[in-house]
This record gives sequence, C-alpha cells and structure tokens, in this order.
Amino acid sequence: MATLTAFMQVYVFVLAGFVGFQVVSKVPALLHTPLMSAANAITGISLVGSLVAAGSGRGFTSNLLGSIAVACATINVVGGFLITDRMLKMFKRPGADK
Amino acid sequence: MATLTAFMQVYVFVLAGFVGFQVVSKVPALLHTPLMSAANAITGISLVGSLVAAGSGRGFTSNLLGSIAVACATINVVGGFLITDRMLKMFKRPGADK
Amino acid sequence: MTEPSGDVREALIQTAYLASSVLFILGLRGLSDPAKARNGMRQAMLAMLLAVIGTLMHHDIVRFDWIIAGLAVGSVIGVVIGLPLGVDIPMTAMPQFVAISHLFGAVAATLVGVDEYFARATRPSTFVMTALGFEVILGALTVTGSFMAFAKLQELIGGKPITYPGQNYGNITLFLLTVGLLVYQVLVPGQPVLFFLMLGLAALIGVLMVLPIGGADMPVVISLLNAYAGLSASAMGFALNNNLLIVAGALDGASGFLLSVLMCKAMNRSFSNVLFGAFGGTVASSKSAEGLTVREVSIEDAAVRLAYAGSVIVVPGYGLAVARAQHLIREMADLIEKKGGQVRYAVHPVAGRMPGHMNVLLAEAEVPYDKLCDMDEINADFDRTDVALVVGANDVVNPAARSDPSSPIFGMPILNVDHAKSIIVMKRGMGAGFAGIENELFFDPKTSMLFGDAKASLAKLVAELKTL
Amino acid sequence: MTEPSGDVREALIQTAYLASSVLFILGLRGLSDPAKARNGMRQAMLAMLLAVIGTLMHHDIVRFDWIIAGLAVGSVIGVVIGLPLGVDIPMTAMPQFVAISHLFGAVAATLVGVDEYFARATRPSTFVMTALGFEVILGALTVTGSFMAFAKLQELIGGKPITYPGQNYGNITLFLLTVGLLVYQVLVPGQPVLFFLMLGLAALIGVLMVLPIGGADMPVVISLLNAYAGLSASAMGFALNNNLLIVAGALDGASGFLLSVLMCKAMNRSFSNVLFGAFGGTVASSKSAEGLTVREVSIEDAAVRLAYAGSVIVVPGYGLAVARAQHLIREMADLIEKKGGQVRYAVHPVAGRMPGHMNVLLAEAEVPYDKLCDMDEINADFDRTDVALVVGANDVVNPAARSDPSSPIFGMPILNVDHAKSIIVMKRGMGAGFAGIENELFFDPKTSMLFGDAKASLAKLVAELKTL
Ligand SMILES: NC(=O)c1ccc[n+]([C@@H]2O[C@H](COP(=O)([O-])OP(=O)(O)OC[C@H]3O[C@@H](n4cnc5c(N)ncnc54)[C@H](OP(=O)(O)O)[C@@H]3O)[C@@H](O)[C@H]2O)c1
Ligand SMILES: NC(=O)c1ccc[n+]([C@@H]2O[C@H](COP(=O)([O-])OP(=O)(O)OC[C@H]3O[C@@H](n4cnc5c(N)ncnc54)[C@H](OP(=O)(O)O)[C@@H]3O)[C@@H](O)[C@H]2O)c1
Repeated sequence: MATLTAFMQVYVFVLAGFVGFQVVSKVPALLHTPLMSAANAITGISLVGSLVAAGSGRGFTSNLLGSIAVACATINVVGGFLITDRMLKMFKRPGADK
Repeated sequence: MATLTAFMQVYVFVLAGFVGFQVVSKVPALLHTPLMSAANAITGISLVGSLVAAGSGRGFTSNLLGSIAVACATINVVGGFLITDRMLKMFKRPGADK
Repeated sequence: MTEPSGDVREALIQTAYLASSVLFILGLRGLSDPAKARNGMRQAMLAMLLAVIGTLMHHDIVRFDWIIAGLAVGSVIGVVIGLPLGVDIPMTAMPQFVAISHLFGAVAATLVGVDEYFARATRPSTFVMTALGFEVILGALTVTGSFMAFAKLQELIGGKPITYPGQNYGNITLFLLTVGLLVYQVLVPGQPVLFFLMLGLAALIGVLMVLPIGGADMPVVISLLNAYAGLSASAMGFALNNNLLIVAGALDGASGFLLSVLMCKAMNRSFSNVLFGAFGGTVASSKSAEGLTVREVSIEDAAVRLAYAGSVIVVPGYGLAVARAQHLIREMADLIEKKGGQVRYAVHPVAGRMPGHMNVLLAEAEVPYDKLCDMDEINADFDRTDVALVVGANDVVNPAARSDPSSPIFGMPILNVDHAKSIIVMKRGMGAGFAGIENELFFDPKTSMLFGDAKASLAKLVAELKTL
Repeated sequence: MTEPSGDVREALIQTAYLASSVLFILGLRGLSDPAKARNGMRQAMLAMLLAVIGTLMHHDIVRFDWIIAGLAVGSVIGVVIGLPLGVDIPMTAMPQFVAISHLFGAVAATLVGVDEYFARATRPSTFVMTALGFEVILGALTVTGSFMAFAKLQELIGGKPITYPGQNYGNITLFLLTVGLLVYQVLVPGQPVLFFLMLGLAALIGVLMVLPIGGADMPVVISLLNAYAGLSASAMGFALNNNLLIVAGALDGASGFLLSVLMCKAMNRSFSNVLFGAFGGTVASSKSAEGLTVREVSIEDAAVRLAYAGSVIVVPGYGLAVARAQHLIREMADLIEKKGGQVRYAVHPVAGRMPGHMNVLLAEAEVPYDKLCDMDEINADFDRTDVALVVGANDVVNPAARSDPSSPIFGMPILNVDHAKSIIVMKRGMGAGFAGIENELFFDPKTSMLFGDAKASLAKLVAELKTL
C-alpha cells in the first residue's frame, strides 16, 4: 500500500512533467519572458507547505520558521504575478495599436 | 488516506487525459487512420485486469470468465497492432519512393 | 504513511507499469511524424508486453493454465483477423475491423467487471462499486454499439439510419434509468439482479445509440466507442487501483473523443448532429440539375490532355477506395511525370469514409507522403493547375458547400477544383455521394466526365498514355 | 483499501487542490497565445488562491496568527518589489527580478524541509527522508545560486566569469559528496549535524555553479534555477504526500528546463557549454578588422533615406534595451509610416539578454505584436527591403555566423540584414557585442554607421523626420 502511494506520486510527477513540456513547447518566443516570470510565480507554490508549518501546533520554532517561509513564498507569488501581468498588459492586440 | 488514494487516481486520470489530448492533437491528418487503430490496440489494456481474474484462485467461474476475457483482450491487442503496423509500413519516406 | 513496505515484488510490478505508461505515451507521440510512427508503435507494443509481464508477477495470480489458454486462443484469432486485412481485405474495411476489435476489448472489460463484482461478494465499497458500475456500463454499451456499427458497415443490416418518433427522448430516459440503477446500488449494495439489469440496459443503449446513425457516419461513432472502451478500462483501473489501466484508458478516451470531434469538424457537422441527426444516408437533394448538360470525354482525349499537362492535381475520393484503383493512379502519375508533367494529390480531410482514408490508400500504392497535400496546403494552387483529375470524389469537391446555403454540406471546407483550368471527373454515373446531393461541378463548362468504374477507366488511361 | 473515509474535509481539500492543479495547467496553456495570456495568468492566480484556501482547511493547522503575519509581511514586500518593476525599473532588470524572486521561493522550500525534518524527530521514513533531502538540497542550491546570479547581474560582483583549474571536477566531487551524505542519512537516520552539513554543501554548490558563468549567460542559468526551485517544490510534495505541490513543481521543472534549452539552441551553444564553457564575456576576437573602413552617415541623410524608403525593417538589439529607446523607435516608425513607408521589426530569438527580450521591450512601446516578426518569418524579406535599421544589435546580425567557421558564433542562425538594399547601424562606437567579436557587417559597403547612444540619435532622427 505504501509502495503504491509512493508510486502514485511518481505517476503524478511524471505525467505532470509531460504536460508541462507539451504546454511550454507551445509557447511562442514572443511570450518567453512572461513565461519565465509566470513559472517563477508558480514556484511560490511552496507557500502550501509553509502554511502548514506556520499554522501547526508543533511549537514556537516550527511556527517561526513556517511564518518566515510563508512570508518568503508570498513575496515570490505576489511579486511574480504582479510583474507577469504588467508585462502581458503591454502586449497590444493588432489593431488595438495606440 | 483512502480518500487520498482515490484522489490520487483522479489526478492520474486527469493528467493522463491532458497528455492524451495534447499528444493526439499533434497527430497530422495523414496518420489519423493509423491513430484510430493504434488507439484501438491500446484499449486491449483491459488484458491486465483479465489476467488477474484468469489466474486468481477464486475458483472455476472466475478463471473461466477471466480466460475468456484474456482471449478477447488478446484478440484486440494482437489484431490492433498487426493492422496498425501494416498500415504504417505503407507510408513511404519521400525519396524512398520505389 | 508513505513508508514503503518491504514488498519488492510490488515495487517491481509498479516499475513495470510505470515504464509501460510512459512507453504508451511516447508511442502515441511517435504518430506525430510519419517517419517516427512505426517506431512509436513498437514502443506501444513493448509497453503492452511490460504490462503483461508486470501483471503476471502479481501475487494474486496463483495459476497460469487458464491464462495461457486465453493468451493462446486470443493470439491465434487475433492473427487470423489481423493478418488478411490490408492483404486481401480492402483498407475500406478498416472501420469494420476497428469496430469488431473494440467489441472484443469491451467484452473483456465487462467480464472482468462482472467477475470483480462477485469476487467482492456483490458488496464492494462505495468507491469501487461506482468504478465497477461505470466499467460494465461503458463496456456493455461498447460491445453492442460496436457490433451494430460492424453489422451496418458489413451490410449485415441496412446501413440506412433507423429513426422513430421520440427516439432521442427514449434513449435519454433509458440512460438516466441505467445511471439511476447504478446510484441505487452504490447506496444499497448486494443486489446482483439489479447489477445485471443495469448491464442489460447499457447493452440496449449501445444498440439504440447506433440505430439512427447512417453507415457513412460510422467512423465518427466508432472512434467515439473507442473513447468509451478507453474510459471503461480507466474505470477498471479505479476499481483495481491500477494506475496503468487508468493512464492507458485515459489516453484512449482522449484520442477517441478528439478524433471524432475532428471528423465532425472536417464534415462541418456538430457532434450532436452526427449522433442524433440521422444524416448519413438520407437523400436531401437540394438543388436539382434540370436543364443542365454534362460533357463527356473519351479515354483518348483524356489521355492526351493529361500527357501534355504541365501540372496535374489528382483529387481522390471514396470512389477510388471502392474501385481499389490506387495502384493504377500511381502508375498513371508516374507516366505523366515521365512526360514532364508535375502530379500532386489533394487530400481532403474527410475524403473517403474514415479519417486519413485517402492517405492510407495512396500510401498503400507507395505514393511518397510529400506528394499528399492537405487541403489548406494545395487549395491556392488549383488556379495554376492545368488539369484537376477527380477520381471518385464528390462531396469534397461540391461547390454548393461554398455557394448554396440550403445545401446540407453548406459551409464544409472543400477543394477548389473548380478553379483549375480544366477538370476531368471519373465516376461510374451521375450517382450522388455520401451526402446524397447534386454536384454543380459536374455541369461546369470546364468539366468533362469520364464515366465508368475508376479501375477500368484508369487501366484504359494508363494503356493509352503508354502509347503516346 | 480504496474505501473513502467519511472525512469530508479531506475531500474538500483534495478537490480544491485538484481544481488548482488543473487551473495551473490551463493558465500556462494560455501563454500559447498573446490574446489569451492575461486570462491564463488570472487562472493561475485563482489556482494559487485555491491552493491557499485548501491548505487552510487542513486539520493540522491549529493557529492562524503566524500565518497571517507571514502573509501580511510577504504581500507588502512582494508588492514593493513587484510594483516598481516595469514602471521605473527597466525591463532589462527582469532577470535580476526573477532571480531574487526565486531566492525567496527557495528559502521557503528549504525552511519547510528543515522544519519537517525535525517535526519527524530527524528520523523520517526512507522515502520521506529521500524526498526531504532533495527538497533541501535543491532549495539551498537555488537560494545561493539565485543570489549569485542576482549579484552578477546587478554588478554587485564582477559579471565576468570566474574560472580556476579543476573547477568542474571540484564541483562534481562536491555534488557527489552531497548526494553521498543524503544516501547515508537515508540508511542511517537521526543525524541532524550531517543534515545541516548537507545543506551547507548544497548552498556552496549553488555559489560555485554560478561563478564560472558570464553575466550575459545568466538568463539560461536563471531559468535552470527556476527548474530546480520547481523540483524542490515537487520533492516537498513527495514528502508531504501533496499532489498539488508535485504537479505545480513538475510544471515548473519542465518549463524551466525547456526554456533554458531553447535559449541555448537559439544561441547555438550546447547546454554544457553554457554551464561549464565560461563563454559569456570572454573576448574571443577571431577576425580582426585591419584595413577595413567604416562609412558614417549624418542624422540628416539618415532621416532623408528613412523618410523616402518604401520598406524599412528595424532590427532591435541589446543596445536598444540599454538605451531604453523603445518609445522613440515606435515614434520614428509612426512618422515613416505617415510618409507612406512600411515598417516592421525583425526580432531575433536571442536579441537582448533574455528570451523574448525585444518583444517585451517593443510591446512596452505599444508596438502591436503583428509587426514583431520572427527571424524565419522575415529573413526572406530583407532582399526586398530598402533600409534595414540596426539599433544596438550586433551578434544577431553578424555574417561571421554564416561565413567564418573560426568564429565562436559560427552556425548561430542570424538575421540576413546584409541582404537589404542599404543598412543603417546605430551604436555608440565600434564596441563589440556579447560574444565580443568583430562584425564585418559594419564594414560592408552598403552599411553606414550612425554613432551615438541610440536614444540620443533616435531623438535627433525623430526631430529631423518631423521637419521633412
Ligand atoms: N473521411 C471520413 O472520416 C468520413 C466519415 C464519414 C463520412 N464521410 C463523408 O464521406 C464523404 C466523402 O466524400 P468523397 O467525395 O470522398 O466521396 P463521396 O462524396 O461519397 O462520393 C463518392 C463518389 O464516388 C463515386 N464512385 C463510387 N464507386 C465508384 C467506382 N467504383 N468508380 C468510380 N467512382 C465511384 C460515386 O459516384 P458514382 O456512383 O456515380 O460512381 C460517388 O459520387 C463526405 O461527404 C464526408 O463527409 C467521411
Ligand atoms: N536573448 C537571450 O536570451 C540571451 C541570453 C544570453 C545571451 N544572449 C546573447 O546576447 C547577444 C544578443 O545580441 P544583440 O545583437 O541583441 O546584442 P549584442 O550582440 O550584445 O550587441 C549589443 C550592441 O549594442 C551596442 N550598444 C550598447 N549600448 C548601446 C546604446 N546605449 N546605444 C546604442 N548602442 C548600444 C553595443 O555596441 P557599442 O558598445 O558600440 O554601442 C553592442 O555592440 C547574443 O550574442 C546572444 O547570444 C542572449
């Protein structure tokens, strides 16, 4: 059972990897910079783990470390999405030109 | 835990679905017929389940049903791959033209 | 909780399964390039092999006699069915074949589902019951559906769509009833009678689902059934907690659906129109051809025009497949090219009766695939083409799709054959195509008809060309 | 075994996570089309929100004070860092920004790993230990690596690559040592000292890994670090048995790797060459320009030639970004178009210092993206172009890439500027580009140089054009 769970995680990982490769390979050079910062924003997902630590009842150190982690991850997320969106805002549709 | 396993299966299913869509959408019309019969061959995967039933110690009915299932699934697999390969063999590379 | 048990065997099995899943994906991926396709299929075969090996390591497997028996019988029949096809059975039989092949796969899925249900003393957990339910419903539905499709295509029963008032409502009620039965069993397990009732209803749905669909629409339905078969396998995976089944099934499900959608798009008909429209085979003659005259051309004249044409575009259609004249076409093309003309093939996405039908047909005649041009690729070139040679194609070159809003195929993208400098159409008579409608193209002043079976006419043409 | 427990909360969390995963995928998918991209990012944001909400429902979370504190502080700093960029910080600073942003994400991942390690009393199961190990190694390595990248790009430390004998062997030994430590701990758990030693070594690797890489190669390294950060998140997912983390991490890992590979391809350098080649910044002047003379052109003449040109292709390069003259270019283009000339932009995939750099730059100046042409799209048109205006580009228009096998950029696909009827090059002097080599184009008889800072020159040109 445990082995199975472990393997299931591997499945999820491998499949997600495939999806990632295929999706990204469809992104045109035009949008490579936004892609870069979008991917960066998504790394902020470590926020999920951080929240658990920060909110756990494991005592002060856990909460402190967790809280710092939450702060850092949030910076990553907020900053990342902000700049990505600003960049994308700049891409004008043909015609919408000026 | 059980819920988790169930959800993991859903993850695998959803991700595999994504991969499937993306992979197939890349197949050119030129190869749609082979794709059709390839997909058909792959449905023979139900062989996996059939084997378990056919080889189980659950008694005669299980084994009989299983064995029939195995036979059917095998037909699907063997037939499917045979014809797919024959079809693909016909696609000649440019230049390899006689 | 994620402590891996010492169970090495389990680990081995899972590794085999994982490798198998990846290979299946890579295999399908190979199909994105004709040069890599065969290799991809080898990967898929290897994947299947790994799947079997992995499964045989399973500790629940205590005896092998039944397994070996099954594998042996299956392989034999599989070869018997598989081998002749493409050799002496025409490629046109592909859809039938796929249908029959599905039938077997679906039977397997259904049987496993039933067995599993009883192995769990008819009282599986909510989750497993749901999974098993979907497995057998989809399985049974695919079995009968595929059989119907097969029967219609083999003309064991009439290919014409069979419709009756309230048909769709009937089917929908039936469907809801079946699902209702499943839900009830999930809540109140242990009722084998209901289980089989559900199974029966699903089978009935399969039949009724295919009844209203015309023979020529079958390919759409068949790849839809392909999707169902896949989902049934996935459901089995959920029930047996087997990832490989889930992955392979999902891949199939996706490709099946996508393919049928693509087909509908290319025929520009909505999905529902195909499933409930009862379109295929109906004779909706919109514009009639009163007062219009057709020009015939003799073999000799046709041969001369082809021999001295600088550029020729061959437009193959279903008729070419029926006549099985692909090798003659290729021979004729070679002759024209020897005389210095350029020959290409304009392949409409839905020419023929299955997706990519013409490609397979011409590939069989060893036409290199760089000469098989997609519609978008070649449509612009017709203006600059001396002779467009239409062989057994009809709907895919029908200008009504552009001009006549009342036409059932209006809006379907077609090959601009009528833009060519001159047109030669080879068909047996004035028979309609799959859509069953008149085709102005045949009355176009630029068009000359060469009546007769494509194979016969082409043979004469080739002979004639050799003399020139 | 697959009996779903009654735990509704768990189900809710998992549903939120599943939805989140799907939204992340759809979000990235949006980036395949500039028109859908912003929408896609909204989906990704929603995904992140769902992830947080789902997590907060987790039963292990007993107190919220620390969480709120963290979120508050993080958001504030995030906004402070994020807002100015693109407003008064130039887009050229993007790589720095991404680097610093990664740094924070990686810190979080590492801290969580450390905490989890102690939460399991330094004796996690084999599986979890492995996962945690990778999480912290990749995390720490990303932290220091990103910092180094940031420092180099901000010129806090010299941008030049720092190399010393046996560097690569040193790094590899170090890496093996670190992994060895992990393996040992998996076998013999409960050794916090070794754990931190491992952490330290990983951090050291991060530093040494970036040392030998030249400032201009940083974008490659940064998106590689992006991949590492993603994999670290995935590892966290394995440790916490959290699918969402695994999926999001894998997505990042894939995109990071693919992007850095694409960059290397476009610069036609092998991955290893970028990582170990210490190429960026080295001055490898192959052909020297003895005896060759350059022709200068006055603002006035340049203005006249542009004013009366039928077709102009602007070739922007890194210099345009340095000069931040994108708005002036746009203004100039408008003026030329008012005079009836056609203006397009030829964007080389690696023009500038990050992928798609020029696209972002020109988009910022509101150039509609249908005027931004890819290399393959526009290369054939140079022959038919009256004036090719090269603004701060050098390597991407260096014919040596075609002609001179001894050149370090030989084989790199370039823009065929030299095919244009006439060429105007704007740069400050005869300074070399990123590759640090001579460029024959500047000595081409068809070429006239317009020396000076791009912004200054363009301002003068615009003024001049207005008078014409
Ligand atoms: N490709 C797919 O996936 C698919 C699937 C389902 C439906 N369809 C439909 O099938 C149609 C395909 O169009 P199409 O133009 O290829 O074929 P078509 O429109 O069905 O026309 C075929 C023509 O070939 C002629 N023909 C039949 N046997 C012949 C023979 N032995 N020698 C010479 N001519 C012969 C027939 O005219 P005569 O009787 O006068 O000889 C008929 O008009 C489209 O309407 C499409 O929507 C396609
Ligand atoms: N895009 C990427 O992802 C990426 C990543 C890493 C490396 N690279 C590399 O970067 C290079 C990009 O090529 P490129 O042609 O865009 O740029 P480049 O080859 O680096 O040349 C830039 C030129 O702009 C001139 N310049 C600098 N400041 C200027 C100013 N203020 N006004 C006017 N001109 C100015 C410089 O000449 P003066 O000093 O004489 O003015 C220099 O020759 C390629 O070699 C590529 O491989 C790209």
